[in-house]
Amino acid sequence: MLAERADRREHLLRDVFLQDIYAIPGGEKIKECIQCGTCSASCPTSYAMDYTPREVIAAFRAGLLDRVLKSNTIWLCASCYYCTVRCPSGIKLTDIMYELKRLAIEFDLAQEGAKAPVVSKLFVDNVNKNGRVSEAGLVSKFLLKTNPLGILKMVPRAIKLLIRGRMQLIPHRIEGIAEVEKCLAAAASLGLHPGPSEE
Amino acid sequence: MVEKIGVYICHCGTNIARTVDCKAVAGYALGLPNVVVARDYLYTCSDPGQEMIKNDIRESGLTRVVVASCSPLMHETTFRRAVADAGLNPFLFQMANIREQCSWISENRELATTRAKAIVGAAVMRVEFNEPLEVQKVPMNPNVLIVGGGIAGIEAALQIADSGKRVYLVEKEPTIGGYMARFDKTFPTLDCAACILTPKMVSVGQHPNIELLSYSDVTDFSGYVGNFTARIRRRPRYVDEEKCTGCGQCEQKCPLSVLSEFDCGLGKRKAIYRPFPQAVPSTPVIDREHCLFFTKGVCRVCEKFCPRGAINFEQKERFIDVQVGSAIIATGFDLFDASRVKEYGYGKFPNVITSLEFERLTHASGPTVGKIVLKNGRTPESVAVVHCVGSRDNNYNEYCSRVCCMYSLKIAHLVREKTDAKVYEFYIDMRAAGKGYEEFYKRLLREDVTFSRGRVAEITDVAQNSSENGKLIVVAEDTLLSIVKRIPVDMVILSVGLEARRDALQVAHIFRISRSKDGFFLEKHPKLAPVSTAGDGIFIAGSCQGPKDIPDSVAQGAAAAANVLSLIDRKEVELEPTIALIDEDSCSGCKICIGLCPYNAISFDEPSGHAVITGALCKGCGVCVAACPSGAIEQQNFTNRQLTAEVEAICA
Amino acid sequence: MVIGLSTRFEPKIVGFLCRWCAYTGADLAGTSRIKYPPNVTPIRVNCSGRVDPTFVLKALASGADGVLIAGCHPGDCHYTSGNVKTIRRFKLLQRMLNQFGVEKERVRLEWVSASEGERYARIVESMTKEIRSLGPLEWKTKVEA
Amino acid sequence: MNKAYDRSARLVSRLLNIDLAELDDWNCCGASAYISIHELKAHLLSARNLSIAEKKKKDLVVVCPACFTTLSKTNHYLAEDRKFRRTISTALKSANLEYWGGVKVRHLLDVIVKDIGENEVKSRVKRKLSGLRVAPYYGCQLTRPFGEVDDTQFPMMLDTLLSWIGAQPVSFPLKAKCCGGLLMMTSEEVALGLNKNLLDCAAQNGAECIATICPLCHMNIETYQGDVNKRFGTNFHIPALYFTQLMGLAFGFSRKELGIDEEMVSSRVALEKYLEAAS
Repeated sequence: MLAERADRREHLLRDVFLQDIYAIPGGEKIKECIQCGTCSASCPTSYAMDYTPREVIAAFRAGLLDRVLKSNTIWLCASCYYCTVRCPSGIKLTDIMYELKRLAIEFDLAQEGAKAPVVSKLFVDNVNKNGRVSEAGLVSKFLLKTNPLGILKMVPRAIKLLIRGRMQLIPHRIEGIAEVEKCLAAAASLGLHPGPSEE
Repeated sequence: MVEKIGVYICHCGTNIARTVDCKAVAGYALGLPNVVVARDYLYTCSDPGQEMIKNDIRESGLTRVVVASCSPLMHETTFRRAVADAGLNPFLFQMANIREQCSWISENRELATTRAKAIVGAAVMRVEFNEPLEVQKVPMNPNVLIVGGGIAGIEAALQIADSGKRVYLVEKEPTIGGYMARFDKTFPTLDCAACILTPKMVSVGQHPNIELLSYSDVTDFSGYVGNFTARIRRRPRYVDEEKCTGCGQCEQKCPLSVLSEFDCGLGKRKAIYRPFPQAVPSTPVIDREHCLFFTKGVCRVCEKFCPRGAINFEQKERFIDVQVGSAIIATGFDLFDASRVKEYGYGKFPNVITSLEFERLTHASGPTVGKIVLKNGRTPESVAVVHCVGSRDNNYNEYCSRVCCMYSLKIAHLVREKTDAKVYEFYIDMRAAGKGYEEFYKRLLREDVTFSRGRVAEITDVAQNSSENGKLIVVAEDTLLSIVKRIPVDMVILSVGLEARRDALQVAHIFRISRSKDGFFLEKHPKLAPVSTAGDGIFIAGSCQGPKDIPDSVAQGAAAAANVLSLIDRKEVELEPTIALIDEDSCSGCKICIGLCPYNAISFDEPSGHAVITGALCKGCGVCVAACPSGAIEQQNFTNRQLTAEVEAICA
Repeated sequence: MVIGLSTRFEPKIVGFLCRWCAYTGADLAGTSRIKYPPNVTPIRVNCSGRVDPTFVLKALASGADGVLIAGCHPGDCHYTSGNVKTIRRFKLLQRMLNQFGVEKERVRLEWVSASEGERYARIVESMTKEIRSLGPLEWKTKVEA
Repeated sequence: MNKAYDRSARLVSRLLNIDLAELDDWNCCGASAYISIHELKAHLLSARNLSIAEKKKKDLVVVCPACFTTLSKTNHYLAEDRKFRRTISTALKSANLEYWGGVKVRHLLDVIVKDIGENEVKSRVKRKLSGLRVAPYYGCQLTRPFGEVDDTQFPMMLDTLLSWIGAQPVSFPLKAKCCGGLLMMTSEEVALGLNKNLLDCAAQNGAECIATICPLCHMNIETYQGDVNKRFGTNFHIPALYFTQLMGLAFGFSRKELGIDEEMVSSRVALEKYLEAAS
């Protein structure tokens, strides 16, 4: 039973993953991975990852996507695009990492205590509400959620930044926020995933 | 007379029958005007298939035949011959291609069958207007042009010359020998390249049937199979090949040293030089760019010391025309420019070198007399060999260069043999398909080379700890362990891939050869005609067709030679009679066609006031036919009537 | 008759392919089992320069919805420059078709080398799609009327 | 965005006659943190900005490489993918917006180096930063993934610009490596390590300061320098300055105008001697 359910979820994950990846121009290149490891060795953070970027594709091939989604790998991607520009098969690894992050959030698979999804969600809320990000708001909310004590540690730095005029306390809301809201609502109605090119 | 047409629909096993309803197409054909026989058959090109057609011709008195099967490039000749065997003129046969351009491109049986009917219909309507034609036969000139004096060209030249035919061997460089002359050892046997190559080079130089035209290139190639004319540019050596004995006095006395191209700039040569001591011909050349006489108007030392008076500063570039019946193009390859992979630091880090530079380093008569040393003269304590540089990479060349895995193993072996260095091989996949190759790989595994599976991501000199200080750090994932390794080494050897020569496009234009997507020359058929090209009488051999190792290049050289000799033995060649003809009565004498003909085959006959086509010069492009405002020109087997019939049948 | 086929308009396209490049390229598409719509029926000629504009008009007038002329890339012509002559001729032809009110998408001149099977397939595909959206040519009612 | 960058970029641009007008009511571009929640929405945020710029018939100049990449990516996808184009325009339409793909996205550095050029920049220099050894730091997203601006791994643009204003760009092999800024809040340990590598490399090559082109890199390198020192027992003191601040100095603006004394790793020592020597 359990195995069956896991199997079903893997299928679902795989379907959504492929649909989204193929929607990226050149996304189908993921099929051409030759497992050479250029991505892993180009990655500045792979040493800290549970699975190297190369293994992410290997896991996808082996039908073990959910293992990757639960790992710390995707949250350590710093979007530096080194893997993407060096990949000899033209695979857009960074975009794949973004997609995996989205999947992990959507299917609620992110590791317990992983901070990155929290930041991303706060960031999105912030932007959706104001159209822009307020750094101070973001940081303080983040710390409240993940590490309330950390706020105390941050105070001296924040004060320094404030004194130097480098931090804005009151968030600015853009005038066209209604416009933004309409666009985003329309996007939601158009489906979460852009879907593959037809024809 | 009413024509009797026979139509044969081939199943080609399931190749056609899987997507085309062959029975239905045959049924459809039988309903077409003048079709008296229509059959479908499993393999029409087989003996029984051909017999069936012959029988029908004899017994049903067929006057026209249509076979719907594969591309005419595959079997047109086969069926023409069969038809001729049964007494019908071969040009009364028409082929319809329902495989390559029909059954293989579609999954939809209905659409493919409809399409097949259209194709067959067009052929049936056209064949009605086919006319009996006579194949033109012209004598085959037995002389052969070979372009490129690497191992493939050398092999071809010797095979042909040994059979008593005359060979013109054109080589761009001052000496023949190609890349092989620059290698130290050859894999997997580790025999010395020079030991097996130089005897062949000497044979070429001495062969009475080979005219070696080195330091030369072909600038124009015209004519048709059996009768080509090659224009060859002979660059001035400033040394008389007839007088020179190759004693080498001039080289010794020349006061000016420059970097040697043959040694990849690692060693020096003189301004008058032979690329290497065993060069063939042994006549040196003067490098005009550097020679003090040419640059400053002084010196002439070589002239003074030449015991034979062979130096001639007055030599000029000259052109010669040679008549040949066939040609073999064996122009070889270029090495991938390693500096394009910026993250490998070639050109930036002195001790990152290419595999060819390593060959020169380890070569007994190379710049270091065979010592493997760093730029500072010290012997390396650790060496990394990096596979797939520029190969298997969408950013550069997508294909596998085929030879690098094996030569990389050879490099590892030589380093292990000559130094105490630790050797690392970074590979993606070990490709050791070849006789004795896998065994060679095993041997290297036994020789304690460290193999690391994973492509190198970068080579850097930014140290992260003291063990990396002053070293080149090779960064790669060990994909078998999923660990990213940083390996500090003294020397990195980049196993650069092979690519089409920079001048391949130019050569392709001169010889009218097509090129494949990767820029290499395109063979007529990848499996069945690997050394032929689309142009009759023009063959290719060696790495100009795609990366090859020495055994394969030699095999191709010999194969091309066999093709050429078989052509020559026929004594005459048949030319397609698809030439243009002018109907003198309709010609208005407007002369439009004359300027259009690329072969100067059309002239104007003043007395009669109309244009005349010289059949032997016409190649049958049909440009004049389409251009003639009075419709006075027709192309045999591509008449307006025939083509219009096809158009009408398709559109009906 | 197959139900379903009749609902979608399948354009009829005549293809003039030069034997050295385009025809060989089209063969390669087949050998590589690349799939594309079977709407172009090929006629093999030695050179695209053989294609008399009247063939094109004849095809359109006889019921074709489009015509594809495909030859070697400029500079690659087996007959040195036949395709250059095709270019010139094609420009005149386009002007003429324009006057007749024939959409320019219906008649195309394309270069396909012997190694460009994929390219040939994509050309046929896009051409079929374009003409399908234009609908049938109906020369008799549109042009001759 | 950081005020010092904002102010110095405006000052320098005005002097070079680059007609910069702040995009009316711009919104967040939808960069990395956003795109990892919802890709399409991120592109829509980006598209709204592009649409506003298009209405004004202007190119969109940004000073943040992450914005640059996100906006460029939207442009690329719009050009390459018909379905994507349709989806975006439908969503934009619901807010009475439209975008036809006609806006060029540029980074200010690229505009200054390629459009304004050597002569113009040099002619504005009032005090050459002669001898100031600067590590030119590009970070990731100016040249990756598209590589349209400069080499994806070894860009030279900033080196060139620094030499125009008299400074001496030092060899800086890690110039386009990741600083870890994006991870500072979420994986501090990893981020500090990357930061340390950069500082190490700059120090090894004798840099007196690091020139930056990205607000996030900038913030990371200098605000967390103390944390790096604490964590690794190092003693780095390498101020980071925006390239526009360095230009501004060379063009004769005051430190105050350029917000130079606002940084947490003081640049006073590094700059003093050159400025005094120059004046």
